[in-house]
Amino acid sequence: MAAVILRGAGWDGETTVAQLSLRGIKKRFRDTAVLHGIDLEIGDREFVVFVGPSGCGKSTLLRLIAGLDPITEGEFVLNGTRMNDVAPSRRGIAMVFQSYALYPHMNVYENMAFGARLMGLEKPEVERRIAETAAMLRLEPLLKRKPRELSGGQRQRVAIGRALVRKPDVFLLDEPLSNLDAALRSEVRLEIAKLHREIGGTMIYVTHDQVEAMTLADKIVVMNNGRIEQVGSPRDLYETPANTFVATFIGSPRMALVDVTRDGNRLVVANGGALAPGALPAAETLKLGLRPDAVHLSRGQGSEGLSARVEYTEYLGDNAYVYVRLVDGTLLSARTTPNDLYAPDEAVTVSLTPGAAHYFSAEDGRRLNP
Amino acid sequence: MAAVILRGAGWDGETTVAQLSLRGIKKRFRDTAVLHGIDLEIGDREFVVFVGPSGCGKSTLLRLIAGLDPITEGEFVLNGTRMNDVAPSRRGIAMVFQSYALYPHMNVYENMAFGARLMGLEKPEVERRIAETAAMLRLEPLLKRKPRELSGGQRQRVAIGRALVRKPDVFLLDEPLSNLDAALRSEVRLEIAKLHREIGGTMIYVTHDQVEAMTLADKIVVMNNGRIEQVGSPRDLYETPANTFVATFIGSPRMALVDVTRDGNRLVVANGGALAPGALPAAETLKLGLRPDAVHLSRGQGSEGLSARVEYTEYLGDNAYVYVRLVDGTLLSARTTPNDLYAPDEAVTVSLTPGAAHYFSAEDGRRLNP
Amino acid sequence: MPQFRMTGRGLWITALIVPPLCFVALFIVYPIISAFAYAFFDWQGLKRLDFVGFENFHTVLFVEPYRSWTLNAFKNNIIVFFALMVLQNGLGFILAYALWRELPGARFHRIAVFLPVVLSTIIVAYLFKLFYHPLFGVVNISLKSIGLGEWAQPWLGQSGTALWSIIVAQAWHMVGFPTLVFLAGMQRIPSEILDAVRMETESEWVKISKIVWPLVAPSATIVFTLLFVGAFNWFELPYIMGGLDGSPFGSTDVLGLYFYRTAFGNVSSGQQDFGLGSALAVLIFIFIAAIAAVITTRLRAREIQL
Amino acid sequence: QDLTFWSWRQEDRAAYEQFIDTFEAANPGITVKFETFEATNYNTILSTALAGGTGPDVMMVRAYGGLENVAVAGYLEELTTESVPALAEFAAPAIAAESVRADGKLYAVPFASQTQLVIYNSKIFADNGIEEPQTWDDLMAASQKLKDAGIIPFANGTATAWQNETVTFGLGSSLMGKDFYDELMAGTTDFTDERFTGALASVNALAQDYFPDGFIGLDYPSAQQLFSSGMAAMFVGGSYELATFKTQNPDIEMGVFAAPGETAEDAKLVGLYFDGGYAANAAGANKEAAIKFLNYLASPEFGQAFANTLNNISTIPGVTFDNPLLAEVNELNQSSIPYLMLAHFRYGEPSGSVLIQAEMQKLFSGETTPEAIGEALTTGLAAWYEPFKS
Amino acid sequence: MSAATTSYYDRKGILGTLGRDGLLQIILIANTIFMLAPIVIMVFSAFKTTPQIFQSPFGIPDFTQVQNFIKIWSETNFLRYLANSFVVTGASMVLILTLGTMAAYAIGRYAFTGANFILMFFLAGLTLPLKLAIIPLFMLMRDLSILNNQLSLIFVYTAMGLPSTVFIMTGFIRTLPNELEDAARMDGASEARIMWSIMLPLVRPAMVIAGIQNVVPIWNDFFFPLVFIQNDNLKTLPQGLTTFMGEYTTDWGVLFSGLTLSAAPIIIIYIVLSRQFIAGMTSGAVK
Ligand SMILES: Nc1ncnc2c1ncn2[C@@H]1O[C@H](COP(=O)(O)OP(=O)(O)OP(=O)(O)O)[C@@H](O)[C@H]1O
Ligand SMILES: Nc1ncnc2c1ncn2[C@@H]1O[C@H](COP(=O)(O)OP(=O)(O)OP(=O)(O)O)[C@@H](O)[C@H]1O
Ligand SMILES: [Mg+2]
Ligand SMILES: [Mg+2]
Repeated sequence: MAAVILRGAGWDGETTVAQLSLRGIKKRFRDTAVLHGIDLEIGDREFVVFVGPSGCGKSTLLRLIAGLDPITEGEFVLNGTRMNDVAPSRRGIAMVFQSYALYPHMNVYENMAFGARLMGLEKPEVERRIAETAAMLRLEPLLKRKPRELSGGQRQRVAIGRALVRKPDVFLLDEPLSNLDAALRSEVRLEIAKLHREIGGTMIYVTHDQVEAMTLADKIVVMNNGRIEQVGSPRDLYETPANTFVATFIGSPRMALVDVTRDGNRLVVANGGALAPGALPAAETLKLGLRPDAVHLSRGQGSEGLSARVEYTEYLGDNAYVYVRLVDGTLLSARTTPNDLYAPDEAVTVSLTPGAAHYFSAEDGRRLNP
Repeated sequence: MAAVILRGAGWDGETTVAQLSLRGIKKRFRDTAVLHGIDLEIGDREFVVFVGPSGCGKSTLLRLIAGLDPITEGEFVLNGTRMNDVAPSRRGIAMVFQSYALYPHMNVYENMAFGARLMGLEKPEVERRIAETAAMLRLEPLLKRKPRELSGGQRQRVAIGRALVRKPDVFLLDEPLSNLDAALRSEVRLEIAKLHREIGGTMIYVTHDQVEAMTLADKIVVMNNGRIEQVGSPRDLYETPANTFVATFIGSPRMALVDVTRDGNRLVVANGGALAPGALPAAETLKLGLRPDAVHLSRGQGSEGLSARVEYTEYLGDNAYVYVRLVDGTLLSARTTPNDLYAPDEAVTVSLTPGAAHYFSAEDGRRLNP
Repeated sequence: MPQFRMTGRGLWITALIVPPLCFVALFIVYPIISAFAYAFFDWQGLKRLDFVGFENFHTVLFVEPYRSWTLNAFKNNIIVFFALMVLQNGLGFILAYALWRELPGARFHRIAVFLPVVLSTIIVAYLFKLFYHPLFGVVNISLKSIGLGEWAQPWLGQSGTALWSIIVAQAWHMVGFPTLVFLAGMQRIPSEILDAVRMETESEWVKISKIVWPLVAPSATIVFTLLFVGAFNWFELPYIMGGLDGSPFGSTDVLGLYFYRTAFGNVSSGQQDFGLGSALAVLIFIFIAAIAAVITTRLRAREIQL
Repeated sequence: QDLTFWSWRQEDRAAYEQFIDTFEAANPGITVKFETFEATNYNTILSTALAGGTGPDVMMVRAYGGLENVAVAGYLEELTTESVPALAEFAAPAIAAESVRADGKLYAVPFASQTQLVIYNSKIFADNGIEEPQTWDDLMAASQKLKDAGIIPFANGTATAWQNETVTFGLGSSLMGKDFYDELMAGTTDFTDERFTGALASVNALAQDYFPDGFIGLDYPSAQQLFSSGMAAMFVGGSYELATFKTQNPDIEMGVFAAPGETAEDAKLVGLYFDGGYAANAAGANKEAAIKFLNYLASPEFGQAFANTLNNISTIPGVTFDNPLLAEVNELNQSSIPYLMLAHFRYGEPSGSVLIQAEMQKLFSGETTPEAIGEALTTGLAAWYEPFKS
Repeated sequence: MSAATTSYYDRKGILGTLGRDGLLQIILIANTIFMLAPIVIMVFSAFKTTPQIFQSPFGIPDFTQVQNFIKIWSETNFLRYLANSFVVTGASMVLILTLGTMAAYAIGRYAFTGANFILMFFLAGLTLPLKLAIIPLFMLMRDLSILNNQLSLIFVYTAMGLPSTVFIMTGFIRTLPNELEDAARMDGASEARIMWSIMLPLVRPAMVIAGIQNVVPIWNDFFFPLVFIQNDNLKTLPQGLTTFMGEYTTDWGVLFSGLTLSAAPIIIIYIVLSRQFIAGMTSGAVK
């Protein structure tokens, strides 16, 4: 007989396992194909973050896992049991919706209590959990309000609270913090991390926030256009992106890609100078990927390196980034200190921090090992 | 005669002025007071960003400016004319709603065309503008879709597009990028900045994203609890926050506040050591504000400085932050390089980067000048 | 919408659907079908004679005087439908819009608008008969008192005014219903959408025609379909105000009256013929059901989820 | 044995309960339950119940075509002089009214005749020095006199369709004349006959001048009210109105006359018809008791009580009328023609009543002519009335 | 007012707004008067004698003149009729709303084959002239042995009310946002629970509408009681009163007090419940 999933048992000390396998999952809405075959293993207690451009299918994938939409093709297996046809409520999964989906006719307390009561929890237990969750999410003064009397961020917190109260085995969060202010966001982020450590449930988290992705994830899944581009730890993705898409997607400001041709052990930019970064891959022409930290600027026209012009500067308090344009039109960003600012249109020379460059195939964008 | 506002004239080369004054604005929803008196001048062509914790009243203030809710008390003056009772559509203001508010029965094209047509624009002109805007926001393939067939980020872009098409004098944006991925977000952010430079309309922008706030704003308004805490340039706010609220709100990871007492020119932390940061304000007890860059860590128990223990480390790709806890329980964050990681529970000594500390009154949190 | 194939869902849907279906099938469809069978027989009074196929249908459609009676009643129903479309649904939409604005006193107006709806048709009919009374009716008395005496009319006695007078009474009685339905529809429009449109125009007309109207499509479907069905099944009010004959001389005759008096006879003038009556009923039913199905499907296509 | 007895005479409930008490006293063991239904829906209810097999034991049924509807389908028990001996004495027209034309079988005990005539307020007539008119011109003159005196001459309104028929034959019978009736019955003339159309023209002329303003929009109860409240002097209607007027205004003093013909010599005719009858359910469980009850309903004793309490002309022979008005009506009945459309032209559709009611409404609103009506009636009836098919 | 010299937003906006709302306000007030006047006249007339009604239809009557009511009260089983009406109407409404909502929910929320067909089936029920079927219906009731039993009325009314209820409710239920259903499903709610706790509270206005649409005809119907009910103790108010008023065809005073009496319970209930009614109407906001 198939394993019985005890909904929400996790928090109460029992050890439950929640191991997810997605096998060749495809999804079509009438004639729009949205997911083109997703294969992914998610281990028990893992914290997986999905990132990817808007519209790439993250929410859709979450909905398939939740069981809200039927899977067009492929299999979703939870703890060895095929779940394609299991009702959402029997999957032991809670979800925080991107659009909150609060019950408009219930106040905040009732919104949170609804699912918990349905799990068969006693009233005092529900009250206890809600009190706990409300405190964590700073919702206490709002418990009696209806959703329409809440600000966007408040609604979002209620949506998170509603899922938290249920303490499920698998937790799906669809951009749960997008409407919170930075301070609250980092607080809630820490709480979620703590929660995950304590509960041990499996978390699947969609976010557009790099900081969230980097700090929370055991494993980041980068999606693009209904396909997975790379799966790996935050460090893997940042340091060894599998292709140009991942490389430019992870990291902010984004990695610049410069088209170069190889000339011995130098890399030549069309009409723009050359660099000598050391060990190089074999290809003749390739794409050089440069993150802000890999770029070193020196004022004026240098003899070695690439000549460039300053476009503008971004001040971020602790850092500042200078954006410079190479002769071939590529925009590079370089980290500088807030007090070392460049004037627009100033001429600069770009050189490289050794060992910080990435190389990609000029044809298909795959990473090339030097 | 009062100046006539030609809606949307800006983009077409005519010079219009849009200067806003908020005078003692208060707002109550039945018995909940939400805004407690907002005074603010916004100059023509200024780019003003509102930040503040969730629920502090940013959206509400935007709605008052737009004319969607009546102002309970106070005056809103646009170009010298009192606007309290002027209909929203006559204020020459466009707004991007936090919840998008797309017309569900119109497709993307119609959503964007609706307002533009109402302005009396010719059809070809409307088409031209939509094509332009759609290209900018990557909406071309979606023009025929209905809102419910779009992802969250796509909807948000349509909402922005709808406002852009109208080319208004004043532009209100309520967290317009919160659902976009980092890459797209920084792109759209740049587009907005460029737009602002080109159109020259006055922009009022609500965001929770520090990067957006810092990079876009001419002026940031920090709100808290229905009041303005500080108004200033990004640099002002970051470098000379007026009080502990602003200090901790701006900057990520947030500034840590350490309660210290003054002992000559040293600052003593209860049972935890002492620091000698140089010039000090006059007060006996005060709060020492430390941003990650102000904290210098050295391994092991040092003789000078504060002793602390490492709590955890956050890896962010280009940076990493180490969180350490002082003896009195305060959590400090320090910037370190991704390759220089500390083990949890390791003992460290905290010293200061000279000149980087902030001082605040222990009583009311106001900034103290050294 | 979720798919049907999930476990247990089928059973649940069956449990929801079957009891109401049974009720309708047993107490409406089954008796009606038995009654429809009458249409294929010849009748002498209450006595059923031979099976005559479609002869009764032929008679009511093509044989005088039935043909002109049928056409006349049908024509009146069409007038009623379009008149009520304007007077009842049109006004209802305007009233709903006005009420929706929550102007001062809206609460009271709301109660007042819906009050006539709870009255019975008999009351309405009697009241308006009294109003239209040629000698003592408030309509004529009022006209005379404002110097428009020559406009005073025997409202219910002339072919030119009788039907319209009854239509007005009907509109008075039921205008609250579309108002209610439209108001409910309007209240479901998310407020942000209204805010969004307020940013773009203050023209009430644009707001109504481009935003409110499309978004109350579900209400419109309900109101239009029910009005259509109601207008072609109209019976009570013309029965009490104009009589079973559609007095004067058929000018207030509608299909409902016509079918009823054909099937059951009219004490003071006519004969009873179940065959012809049923044939009429079948034709009316086919007409209404076909058009209503078309209206509904076409209107439903406009509806969108909020 | 329990009998149920259905009736549409809601207003007569008290009287019937009294009659039933009398019957029950005389026939121990039989109880009768009297149930009344709204008159306009009575047909439907009765048809339904009979068809459903749960009809009453005894019921009021209509006369003429209305009777045939029910009787032909076999729901009614045939009555003979054996089962109800008193029927032998009844006048032939009364018996005919409750028989099926095809086989002449009798199905009900006729209970009342009604007379269409002119009822007038004798006090108003006296106050204005008006006598019962002898000629049509007298009638017009008297009306003019009343009108000049600020009194509405005739209370009638024609918004209620069947009132048109009443008005037409209540006023026009004498103008049409007995000869016309006989020839019509013989099939030698039809409704295009000038005697008929001429009568319609006269009735119309009178109505236009002497009926209330806007009478075409005046409904039946309002018209009754106008008369009983004394605002109008005359009312063209059935003898059944007398009782109603008395209830509405117990103080009213009334007289009746037959509307006159052109000249004083013309016979003054009223329109006469039989209202309905009492029938027994052929499928009834207590048929024996039902027949017993019918026998009672056919008895002179009942007829007398009926006439006395209900102020109606009982059809039972030998009944005398205490009420002078009734006696007068009874007198007038001696010179009558049948109420034409009901008695002869309600056996098919379109019925004469349907046609005349609608056509008269048209005439009163000036949308047709008497000649056209004659044409319309004749061709309309030709649909089922053999003599006109040619 | 010269628009040319008035600045763009000086006054025009205010005036414009006031003018518009003013117009709407006038429409509302006129409408309210027009709506209430006949009802007031009816109530007034109930306290008048017939001649008084004819002579001064608008006159304020002497409210101590209650003989019309006394007549009805003493000569009919008024309270019994009232109670019967309540039983029949109440039971029918409960059945209609329960069954109607069930069917509408199934049709409106689940995409299953035949959903549209079933909706059309109900729609057809809406268009059927049930009066024609009176004889078969009568026989059906006889065979079910519920003639002369209030069940016969309750069943017919329920069947009559279902089509319009299903029709109205389907329209509303269909347009509820899916995401709420999704959220509830994730919360572990069963289909029944989703329907009961999440969706139905959001279609309360539709229920109110369907309720109003049906309660009035049922409360006022006298055709079916006439045919199905002969026992005086089981008669409903309209039937009891029309039978009674048949005896007073021309006594407008009594007629009006009869009408007033039969309308009064439902009007009073309506006014008492109007707060809930309006609350029900406004509870429909889905976001
Ligand atoms: N019901 C639908 N019908 C057709 N296309 C749809 C439907 N729902 C979603 N899509 C499309 O599927 C794609 C994936 O949508 P999804 O919501 O999964 O994106 P996402 O990755 O969550 O984006 P975001 O980050 O903007 O929320 C989008 O291109 C969207 O337009
Ligand atoms: N209609 C209302 N009735 C009562 N309180 C309301 C209403 N609308 C908003 N509020 C309250 O007013 C406060 C300010 O809301 P507002 O939407 O302006 O916040 P915000 O600053 O935009 O927050 P966020 O960043 O979360 O969107 C909140 O505490 C909110 O709960
Ligand atoms: Mg999404
Ligand atoms: Mg907000």
